[in-house]
Amino acid sequence: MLTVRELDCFYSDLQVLRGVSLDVGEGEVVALFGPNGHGKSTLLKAICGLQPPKRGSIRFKGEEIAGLPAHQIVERGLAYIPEERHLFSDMTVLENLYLGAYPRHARPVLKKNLEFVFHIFPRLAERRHQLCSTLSGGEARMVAIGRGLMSETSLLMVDEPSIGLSPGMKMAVFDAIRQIHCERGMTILIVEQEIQHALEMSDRIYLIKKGQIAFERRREEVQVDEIERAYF
Amino acid sequence: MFATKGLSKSFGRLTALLNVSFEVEEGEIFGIAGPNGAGKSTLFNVITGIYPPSSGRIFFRGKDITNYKPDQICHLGIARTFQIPTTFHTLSVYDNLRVGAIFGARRPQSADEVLELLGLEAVRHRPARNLDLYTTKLVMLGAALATDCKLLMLDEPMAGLSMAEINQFLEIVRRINQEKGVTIIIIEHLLDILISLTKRMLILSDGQVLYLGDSKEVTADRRVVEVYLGGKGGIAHAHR
Amino acid sequence: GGGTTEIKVGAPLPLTGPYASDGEQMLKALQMAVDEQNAKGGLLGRPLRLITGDVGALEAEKIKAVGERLIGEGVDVVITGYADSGVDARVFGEYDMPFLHADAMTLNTEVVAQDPEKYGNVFQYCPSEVSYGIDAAANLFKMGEKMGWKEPNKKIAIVKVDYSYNILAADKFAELAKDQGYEIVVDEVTQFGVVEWGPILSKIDNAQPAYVTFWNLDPTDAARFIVQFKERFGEKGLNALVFMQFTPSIPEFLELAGSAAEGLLWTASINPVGAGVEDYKQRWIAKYKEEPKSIYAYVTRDGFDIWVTAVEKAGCVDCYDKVVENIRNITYEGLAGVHVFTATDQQSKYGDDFIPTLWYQIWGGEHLVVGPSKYQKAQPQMPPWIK
Amino acid sequence: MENLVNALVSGLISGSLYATMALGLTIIYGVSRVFNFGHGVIAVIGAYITWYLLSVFGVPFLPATLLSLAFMASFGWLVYRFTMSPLLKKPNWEFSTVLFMLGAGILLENVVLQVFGPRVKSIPVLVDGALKVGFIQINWHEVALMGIVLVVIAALSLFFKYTRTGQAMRAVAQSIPGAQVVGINIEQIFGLTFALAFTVTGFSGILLGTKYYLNPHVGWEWMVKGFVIVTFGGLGSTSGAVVAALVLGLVEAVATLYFGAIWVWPIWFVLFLIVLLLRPQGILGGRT
Amino acid sequence: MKHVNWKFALAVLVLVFILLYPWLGASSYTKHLFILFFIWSIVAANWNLMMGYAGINSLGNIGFMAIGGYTAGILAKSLGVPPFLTIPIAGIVTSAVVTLALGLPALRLSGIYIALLTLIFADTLPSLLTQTREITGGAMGLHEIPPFYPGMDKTGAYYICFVFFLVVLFIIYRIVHSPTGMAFVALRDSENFAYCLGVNKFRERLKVFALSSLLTGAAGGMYVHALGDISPTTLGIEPFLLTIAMIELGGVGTFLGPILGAAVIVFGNEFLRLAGTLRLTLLGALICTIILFYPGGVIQLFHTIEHRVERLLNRKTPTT
Ligand SMILES: Nc1ncnc2c1ncn2[C@@H]1O[C@H](COP(=O)(O)OP(=O)(O)OP(=O)(O)O)[C@@H](O)[C@H]1O
Ligand SMILES: Nc1ncnc2c1ncn2[C@@H]1O[C@H](COP(=O)(O)OP(=O)(O)OP(=O)(O)O)[C@@H](O)[C@H]1O
Ligand SMILES: [Mg+2]
Ligand SMILES: [Mg+2]
Repeated sequence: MLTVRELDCFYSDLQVLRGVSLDVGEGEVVALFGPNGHGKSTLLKAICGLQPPKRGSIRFKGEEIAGLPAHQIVERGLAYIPEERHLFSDMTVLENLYLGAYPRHARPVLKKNLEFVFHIFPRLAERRHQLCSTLSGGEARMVAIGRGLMSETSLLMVDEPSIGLSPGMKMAVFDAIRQIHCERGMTILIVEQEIQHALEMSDRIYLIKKGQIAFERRREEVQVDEIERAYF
Repeated sequence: MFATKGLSKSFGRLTALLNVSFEVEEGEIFGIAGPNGAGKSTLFNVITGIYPPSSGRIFFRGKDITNYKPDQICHLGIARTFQIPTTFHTLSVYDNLRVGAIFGARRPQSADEVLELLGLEAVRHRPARNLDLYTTKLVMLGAALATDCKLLMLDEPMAGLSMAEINQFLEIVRRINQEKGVTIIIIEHLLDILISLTKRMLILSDGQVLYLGDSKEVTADRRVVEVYLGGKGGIAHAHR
Repeated sequence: GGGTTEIKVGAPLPLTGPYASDGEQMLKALQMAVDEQNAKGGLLGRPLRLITGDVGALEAEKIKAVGERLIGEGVDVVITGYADSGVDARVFGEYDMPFLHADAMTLNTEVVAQDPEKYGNVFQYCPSEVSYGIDAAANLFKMGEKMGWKEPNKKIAIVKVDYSYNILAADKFAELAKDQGYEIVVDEVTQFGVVEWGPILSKIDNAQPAYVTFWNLDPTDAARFIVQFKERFGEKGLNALVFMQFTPSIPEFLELAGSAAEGLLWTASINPVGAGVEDYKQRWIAKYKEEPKSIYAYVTRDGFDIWVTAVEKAGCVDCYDKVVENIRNITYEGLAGVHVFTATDQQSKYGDDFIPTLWYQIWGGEHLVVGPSKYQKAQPQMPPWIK
Repeated sequence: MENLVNALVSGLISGSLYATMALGLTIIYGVSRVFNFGHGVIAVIGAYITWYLLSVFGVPFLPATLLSLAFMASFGWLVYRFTMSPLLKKPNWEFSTVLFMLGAGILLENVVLQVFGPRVKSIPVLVDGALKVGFIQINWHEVALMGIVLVVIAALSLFFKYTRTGQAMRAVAQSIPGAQVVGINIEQIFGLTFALAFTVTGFSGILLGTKYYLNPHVGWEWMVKGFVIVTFGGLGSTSGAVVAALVLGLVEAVATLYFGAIWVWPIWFVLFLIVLLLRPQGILGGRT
Repeated sequence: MKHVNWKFALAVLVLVFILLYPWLGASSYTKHLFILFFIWSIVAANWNLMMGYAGINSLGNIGFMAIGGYTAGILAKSLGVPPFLTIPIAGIVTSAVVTLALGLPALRLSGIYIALLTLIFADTLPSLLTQTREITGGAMGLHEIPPFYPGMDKTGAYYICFVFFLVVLFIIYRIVHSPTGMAFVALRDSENFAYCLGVNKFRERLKVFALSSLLTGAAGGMYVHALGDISPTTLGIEPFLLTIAMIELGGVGTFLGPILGAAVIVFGNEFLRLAGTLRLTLLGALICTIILFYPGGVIQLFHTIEHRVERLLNRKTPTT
């Protein structure tokens, strides 16, 4: 479904990704690990068009999408839940969620998705009319995830969804991701520091280091400590 | 050395804090945890003067500091970090620390001391904008520390860090506490880490005190397990 | 002198900003004057060249800068319609070449009176604004009789803008009117750009004066005033004459005010009354394919011609003392009347035999001359709001 | 009493016209954080074009207005596409865009001066006659203006609240990456915003042109009043802008009546000082 | 190291040129323009200190200048106070009036409201001038204000303004490179964090506000003594827009920016006077063009040149 080849990414003069190649198959859950600051988020941003790559190819459902503006990529059915959340801070929770369903294909199923989001995050249902700028850290994270889930996509990229969530809530989020994967067959690419959880739900993992893919494994072939050791 | 008495804060109809009282001893590391939206960050914001409390009092070293402004509170010796990693991104790392040193401590050399303590010399001249998460958090901590604070309040300092980084960070927190004698209040969702770091902790839920006492016994409290850790995973999943 | 080197004519003009419409007319008048003179073989055989500088919204700073530049260019005379804010007389008075302006401002003539030695080269080829006040006090109260209207009381309303051209005239009028036993019941100072006259009209309504006088150079303000006046009093009536200083002579006034201005009285102290006016107008139309649009299309030419006459008489251009002396003693019949400069402050004398102040009343979208008798074409009538 | 009431009525009318001035300014500022110094001049252009169609080609009022609004929309889109869009992508955009619009304001003002000449113009009133209620007298024209203003304001706030495009405009204003992530076409939305703002501004120019007269320079004054109202009412709050406009209109009228026209600005200043010290977020702006 | 040297050399060269210019065949006209440039760049630099560095969105600085100008003018003209006293008094009066009436209340508000309040404040001044026509001359303003010393010529005024220009720039340089300067950057990046680190935004801003209005008021004093006139037209829209253009055209929040901007606008505007009715059209077009190609302002053009020069220098001496 997603094929990334020889990707190079820069922040002005600073090269962050060096020849990254990665595949995500239809219906797969792929986890992306790596130490902080080594380019995981940059890779996701490059894929969804927020940080256009300098070189390399990104094919999504067989089409080249590298260099396309973000909204065209989203319209093709690829959603990204950013680590930085990027909420619309002076709009209510509900308005944020509605905007999550901005792409045309998401609108017919808006109601259903909204119910699903409120089902995972009952807190948001309580706070639907609160402005996002006044939410707590964890609540804001929930809105970001919820907004991503509203977009009715075939490939969901999640960047560190568990940051700032309480233990119980973390579980709920991972359960929800598992659920949309199983029930709707959604393909998932997840970046996570909580290696254990991410590992449990994924089919394959990549480890990125210094902007390069250090290794790629099937879940069965890898242990948590191996990944942790690879961070050094 | 630090205490709140009956602290409450409401935003319109929403009560974010209700009658929260606790004390922190000199030299202690004190933990705070609780579900999302329980009011932890609000508690910090009220203590450091960003929001005025709706009612209740705050005491620091015997002095009533309720309704002090953030800069006054800083000058009394309370410093804090933020849940969302915050630095002065157009300033260099060193200048970030200097802000704390000059305006908080009124003692420029404290910036150099902190730089050394946190091992930030290597990135001294880098602009704070493009640092990785861990270093960003260190710079934020450093700026707070450079104010020569007696009480340091950390809001989820370890969120988003890898295991290795968490361990390094814990090391630093302990050193600050022991070598510099700084009292620390720390908010964290990683409960087992909090348990290993602190002697006592406070669990907030819906703005109210759910648990206040010995850290070791917190997991034995049924209500904490129920409200905070969530039925499904239990403590085993709270953190590996 | 002699030879064929150019004579430079300096002209500081308001080419941009709020006075640009007058500035444009001044520029055209001067350009036509220079062209016609050159077509006649120049002045004393030398070609003329016009050098202009834009003084924008008449800021002192700009006039000074333009002045410095014109002087730097070595101009032999400076002529403008107006470039005033109380500085141009001072700027060019520093030098010896003649400076001719039609600012119509005491501010620019009193310096000449105070220091004739230094400012002897400064001439105002029109009367100062106070002449309006003097003239209005002498004639306004007689207008009613001519219409067969009797003033119901001795109350006067004055609405003036904070600009010395208007303030000094209005204050002079007030002073002289009081001497005649009139009472000022409304005395409003505004700034330019008033859009709502309602509250001031209310004050007038309360006071019920017999004369409403309006002193504001801005045609937009004046048009709004009379339109809103008409709205307020058109049907319910006000037993008063309405008078304006000069502004209706600006063509936009009538365009904007339309029928609301019917019956309005106004005066101008410079008017195209000279013998050559019709011929001049035809030459203008031939050159510019449009009619002259404001009084400055005519009067600026007088400034130029006065200088030319003086130079020709002197027989040289840069013998400034001689030229200035000639101007001082000139009697020149121009487009605005007969220019004779006063000895004290070197402004054109006003009066029926010199530069006459004309009384107009607006009827049928036309400005009809209703006084003084020497120029009168029509009889003044009672305005429609007098019931 | 009679005077006071009449003053209040005229205050209401000028207030509602100032409010239209405020609208275009908020739209652009709200979405792109660009303070549009060219605002007044844009209003003037809209009015001049209508005037031109009316008086030179004799086009009737309604089609003339529609044509000039269509022109303004394309003009806004072009300005965005060829100047703002590249500038907004550069690092210094906060300043460069503001300065660009300032330069453009000076440029366009003088282009208007060159094209239409310095003379004052006026757009004919929409309807003749006056409405009389007791001793109060209002022109039908002004009643019509107030009605139009209210409709426009209501339509705009509904647009921003309930339509997809309106929501997208607000979203872009608050977080560009966030908007990109949910699939909003930033360029298109910005372009539409400028087109909309220019249209609304042009329209307010036409309305103002029917009551007050037009000259190439009058835009700055309109802009200052618009700016005062936008901020006083609380940025981005349409209802705040309306209330502020009415308050200012009324204060202006009453101040002129009792103190003289010259005291309007000083009184405004004191009024602002008091209001802003009591409510630092403007009259209605900001939520708790 | 090297680049410091050539930039320094260039700066010195420019200053020496300005110093010697009156002896290098300057006409009275060009000296006049330089005087305007000195004064307006001071006004612009102080405005930039407020807006670009301290984040105080003031729109009233021309008003501050006018207050200073009128104070000095009235003192010198009606009371015969000598100019070396009127200028500091003008600064102090301006600073006191403006800080008390405007700074204390406005600086507690957020940015856009400061803009609003300062704008209205400046718009209030013409009304006040009208009300006090006996002393201020109303709409016609004050004229024949005594020069710096009796019998002053353009060269004298030139040097006095030049010295003033240098002194003010030095003061601004010092402020920008002081802890106060750092505090403003910190506040801009994250206000709450700075607050919690002991930065008192209000106090820091008030300091700059008071100082910068003092210098602007003094510049107003210089203006009236150098030119001899002041009137409400100084508060008009064109000077206002052009001064904003100076700051932004040069490069907001940079030290040299407003000076470069003032140079472009003052000399450019004068040069364009040759274009008559097209003057402002061309000036507007000039501003737009510069900003389209150099969005960072004229200072960006300078940096581009700097890079070129440096590359050139490096190529010649490839060591180090
Ligand atoms: N906008 C930016 N400008 C310049 N450099 C950046 C920018 N964003 C990120 N970087 C740098 O790029 C590198 C990779 O960043 P990235 O966010 O992709 O890392 P990451 O692996 O996702 O780390 P984390 O776990 O902290 O999110 C880092 O060293 C960071 O400093
Ligand atoms: N300014 C505000 N206005 C309204 N509600 C607010 C405001 N700030 C916080 N709240 C609400 O108060 C509650 C407590 O928020 P707080 O940020 O203290 O939570 P927290 O315990 O830090 O949670 P987290 O772990 O998610 O960071 C939340 O429900 C939040 O939505
Ligand atoms: Mg990341
Ligand atoms: Mg929190």
